[in-house]
Amino acid sequence: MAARLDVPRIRKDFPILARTVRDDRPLVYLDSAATSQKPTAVLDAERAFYETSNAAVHRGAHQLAEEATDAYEDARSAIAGFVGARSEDIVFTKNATEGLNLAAYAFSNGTDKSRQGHSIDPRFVVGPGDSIVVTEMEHHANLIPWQELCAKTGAELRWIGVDDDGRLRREDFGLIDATTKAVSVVHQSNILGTLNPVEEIMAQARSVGAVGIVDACQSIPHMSVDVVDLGADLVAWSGHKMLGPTGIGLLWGRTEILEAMPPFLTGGSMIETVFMESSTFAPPPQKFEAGVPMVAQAVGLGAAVRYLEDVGMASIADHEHELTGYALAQLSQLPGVRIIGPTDNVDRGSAISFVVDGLHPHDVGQVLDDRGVAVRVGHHCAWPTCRRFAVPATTRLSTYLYNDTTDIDAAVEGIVAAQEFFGVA
Amino acid sequence: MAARLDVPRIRKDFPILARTVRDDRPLVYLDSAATSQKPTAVLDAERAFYETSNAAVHRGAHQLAEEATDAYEDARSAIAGFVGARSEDIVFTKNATEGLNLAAYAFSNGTDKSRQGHSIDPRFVVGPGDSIVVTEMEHHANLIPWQELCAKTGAELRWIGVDDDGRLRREDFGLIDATTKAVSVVHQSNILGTLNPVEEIMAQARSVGAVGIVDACQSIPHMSVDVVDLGADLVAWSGHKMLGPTGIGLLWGRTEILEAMPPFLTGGSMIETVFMESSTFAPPPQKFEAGVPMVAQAVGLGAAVRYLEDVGMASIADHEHELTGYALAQLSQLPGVRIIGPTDNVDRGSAISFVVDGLHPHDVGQVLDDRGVAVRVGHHCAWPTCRRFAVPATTRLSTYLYNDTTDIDAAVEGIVAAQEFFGVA
Amino acid sequence: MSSNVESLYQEIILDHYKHPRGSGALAGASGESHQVNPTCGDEVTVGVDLDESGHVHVGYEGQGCSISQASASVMSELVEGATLADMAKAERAFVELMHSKGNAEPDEEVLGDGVAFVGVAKYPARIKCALLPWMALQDARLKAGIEIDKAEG
Amino acid sequence: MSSNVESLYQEIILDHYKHPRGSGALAGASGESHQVNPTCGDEVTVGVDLDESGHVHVGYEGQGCSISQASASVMSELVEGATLADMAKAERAFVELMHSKGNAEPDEEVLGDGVAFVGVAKYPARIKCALLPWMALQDARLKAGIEIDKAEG
Ligand SMILES: Cc1ncc(COP(=O)(O)O)c(C=O)c1O
Ligand SMILES: Cc1ncc(COP(=O)(O)O)c(C=O)c1O
Repeated sequence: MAARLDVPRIRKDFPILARTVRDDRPLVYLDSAATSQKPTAVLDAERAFYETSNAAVHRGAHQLAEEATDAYEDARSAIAGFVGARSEDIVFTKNATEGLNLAAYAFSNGTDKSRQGHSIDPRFVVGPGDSIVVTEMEHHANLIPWQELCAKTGAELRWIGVDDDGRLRREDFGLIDATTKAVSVVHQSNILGTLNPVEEIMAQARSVGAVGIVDACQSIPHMSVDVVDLGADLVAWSGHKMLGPTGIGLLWGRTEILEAMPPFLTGGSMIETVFMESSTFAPPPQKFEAGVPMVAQAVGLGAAVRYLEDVGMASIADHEHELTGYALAQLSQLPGVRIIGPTDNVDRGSAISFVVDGLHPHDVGQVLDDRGVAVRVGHHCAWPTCRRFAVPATTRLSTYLYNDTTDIDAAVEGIVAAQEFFGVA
Repeated sequence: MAARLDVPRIRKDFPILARTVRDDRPLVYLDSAATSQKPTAVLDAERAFYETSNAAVHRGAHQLAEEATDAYEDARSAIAGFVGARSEDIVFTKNATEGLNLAAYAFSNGTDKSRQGHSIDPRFVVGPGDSIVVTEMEHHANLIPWQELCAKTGAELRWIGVDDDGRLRREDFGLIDATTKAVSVVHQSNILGTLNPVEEIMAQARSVGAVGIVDACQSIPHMSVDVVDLGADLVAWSGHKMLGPTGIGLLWGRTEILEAMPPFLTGGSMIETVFMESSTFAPPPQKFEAGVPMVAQAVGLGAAVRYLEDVGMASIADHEHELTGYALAQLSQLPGVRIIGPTDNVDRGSAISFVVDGLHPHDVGQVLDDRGVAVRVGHHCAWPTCRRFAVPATTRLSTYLYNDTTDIDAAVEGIVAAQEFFGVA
Repeated sequence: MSSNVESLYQEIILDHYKHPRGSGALAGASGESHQVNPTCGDEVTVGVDLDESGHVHVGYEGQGCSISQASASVMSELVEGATLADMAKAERAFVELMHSKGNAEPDEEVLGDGVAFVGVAKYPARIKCALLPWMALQDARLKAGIEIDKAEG
Repeated sequence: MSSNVESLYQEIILDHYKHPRGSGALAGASGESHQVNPTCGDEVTVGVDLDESGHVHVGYEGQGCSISQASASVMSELVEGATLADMAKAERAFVELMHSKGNAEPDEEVLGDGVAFVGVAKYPARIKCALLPWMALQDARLKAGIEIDKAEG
């Protein structure tokens, strides 16, 4: 058992948590699955960068440019270390969505170029008769890019279904077959909280020669993840959900895959030589980082990773596991409340979705907001998952290292108050 | 004549300009064409956002989410106002490179989808026999995306040449003809400093029914630009070159074009309805802003735009015009120094490239750096332009509102010192 | 409950939510529109028709939060059987009310129970909910070729 | 000029830059490699060959800054006519020197005039310049099937 978190001390590092909302209610922030709050260490690191070393990276020969490049690359190393990767295999993106699109565009670009006679790794050439496999619990960011790929190439989109408990239907794993070119699966669902057996799915992808992709947006911020161990070819996640600034995300790739993939965004800094007629490209990760990058944001994210490491990912995971158990127990006791997603505290993260009989999630969220409790309501960018459970939307609580049981209590009291107010108690 | 700038007062707003480099030399920053420095007002705005209102935008129903959404959309309005546009026509990107790629991908995505039988605006369908026109002075960001489009579709890439004075060859404007689907041109060259007659070129694009695109990275930060008046369909530029944070850029589009274009990055926040099989998309600008956006960076850029407006763009343009005249005069007097680009101070911006007989630009830059003068050396992401002038690279000075003639003097002294040191004086 | 949330959920709104007036599809509608709020998935379908005597008829079906459902009910009450001119007035007044940031003094003559929505205008995320049925009405009547401007001339 | 820049541009480096040793393409090279520094456009082509007696021969052509050109000249001086083992030693020592951040005490026995590059290692942007010809050599000898590891065994 890792060391227990000192939540009151941690909260002091997050200035926003001291503010009040609505009629002077203390803020209870239970929306970290959407985006996390930022500790002072992250804000200080960004500011210090701008005030001392700001310059374009990888381009200038002056001292500021050297310092900026070092700061940027040091951040890359820190992040690589955090997920057990080599620096060279970490690509900075603007968010996780860009990383997942980068993956999907490798196939459409590869297909287009191959059609025009360019030599392309056949793994990235798709067409009618080929299939792409996702799940029914994907965030839109890991669904629509693949729908678009299929719309552009004639490949077929397949998905692994979700059972009533919010778990993937293992009997659907067989959808991954010889026709499959890509398998892209969420590690931990942002709506159901389910932690999926991605190692198993990635092994199956490998066995049929498909490229395996994991959306780790909701896992990497909350538990210790070794990206290499997942057995995937590519792993995408966001910086802003792990205490980092907005405007930065990450894509990890196996060296060999990053080398084989065609580039995505093209322009400055990703080239080797350029003629008017044609160009050649730098090795990864530069190949995928066109233009002036998110330098200050990378520096901020580097500080975030150091902060998380200081607190300890094992401690954070234990803390959130306990909180999740507490929240599940409290919510189960409320009459009229139904959890959408796993109700047992096994292989699940801290995002808990629920519906209240007779109440629309928007109205639940509104009453909570009025009491200072910030939760998210809606389809959580996983609309098909809502349809699967025949609910138009859900209310979702999600925690992080700065939450404790008093936050859960505040939410539970708010739900009861909403039931009373709307007369459905 | 607009009010003169009070440069010493302005410099106080930029903390980094007070630092020293190398052996305690005061920093002389002449690399703003790569990226600009940031005033305290911008850093404060970003920090205040994180400390009080940070939340995911356009999604939550709680107070922080409302505040964050307001801050994000207020920034969009401020930026729109700055360039004479409607808010709805401004898309946030991570940098200018993303905006230019977004434009180029509209054509490859459109072509792919149309091939699969989807209904696509014919302006975005290209193939063999069609042409794309750029110039020989493009930044790689406005060249390689179009090379890639041609490689994917079989269209032909054409370019307007550059004459010995660093001006576009007007006789090449005729390359824009009935086969042309897109014309993408830099407003002001980042390597030569040339200000191009984009209105004329865009009019020609319009006359043949081609989509007209302008790369305004080097113009919008330095002069008052009304994007609508350029007569283009799309205009891309960066935030980090106009006092804003890293990690943010802009794309303006005519309403009708943004509506007609297929989406680029897909995922959360850019949708209307989503089913497993297929999705429909939100109207612009949301259609082009998938995922959690660069919220704090947008807020910072909003503050940058307000800062620039307070100083006054006309005053900034006048100031830089004067400085450019001074620098051109000083450099012309140096024996062995040859300016690459227009030597007359007409229709040109403040970026000045030059080569020194017998000295490699890297060595010039090194000696300048040693004296605290930060300039850029290399091909400035415009390698074909270097080839056009038969130079492997150049040294480039570029100014902004915080520079004055003493900065130019420091650079000139450095060049002379380099000539002496290497014995080529 | 704070006064804020009570001003949002006025009794009239809750009453319309629990006892929706005039709900159900309109048989033989000459224009129909389905609108969704992409943020939360609220949906409403509005059908509209103009009879020979120049009166408007509406029907609606949908699912969503109290605000969007109550708004549909109020809309139906205001528009069903109204003249074109009265519908136009109500539509304009409601849209204006929603953009008032909560500082308007709505006219009960024109908006009837719609005046109760004044508190909604303080909550940006809920304005969309309240406007959803009205957007559907607007779209449906355009499809039916019913133009307001002519009606008022 | 500050002592920094003087330690970067030591006399020996400037001398090699102005009077390059052994420049020119190698006729009949069994491996050749063209390398560019994408940041600044410096270019160098190195050709390599191994004669029957086990000695290495190199030629080079290129354009670029003083550091990359002087480095090519020094490389040629060290490698031309050397045994495989000596070339391997020089290559390793030079690469190591460049990663030393300027704190190494290079061995003149192995590196000859190459020791003058110690100051370059303090300037990240120039390390690439100094390594460019060595990268080309490495690539060229791999293409020629000349492997260092065997040489040393
Ligand atoms: C599971 C999952 N995937 C993808 C995303 C998209 O991440 P981003 O907004 O950083 O692009 C999110 C969060 O919004 C998420 O929770
Ligand atoms: C003319 C021009 N175009 C495009 C770019 C690329 O901009 P960004 O780095 O913001 O993508 C730059 C600057 O690097 C530029 O100067």
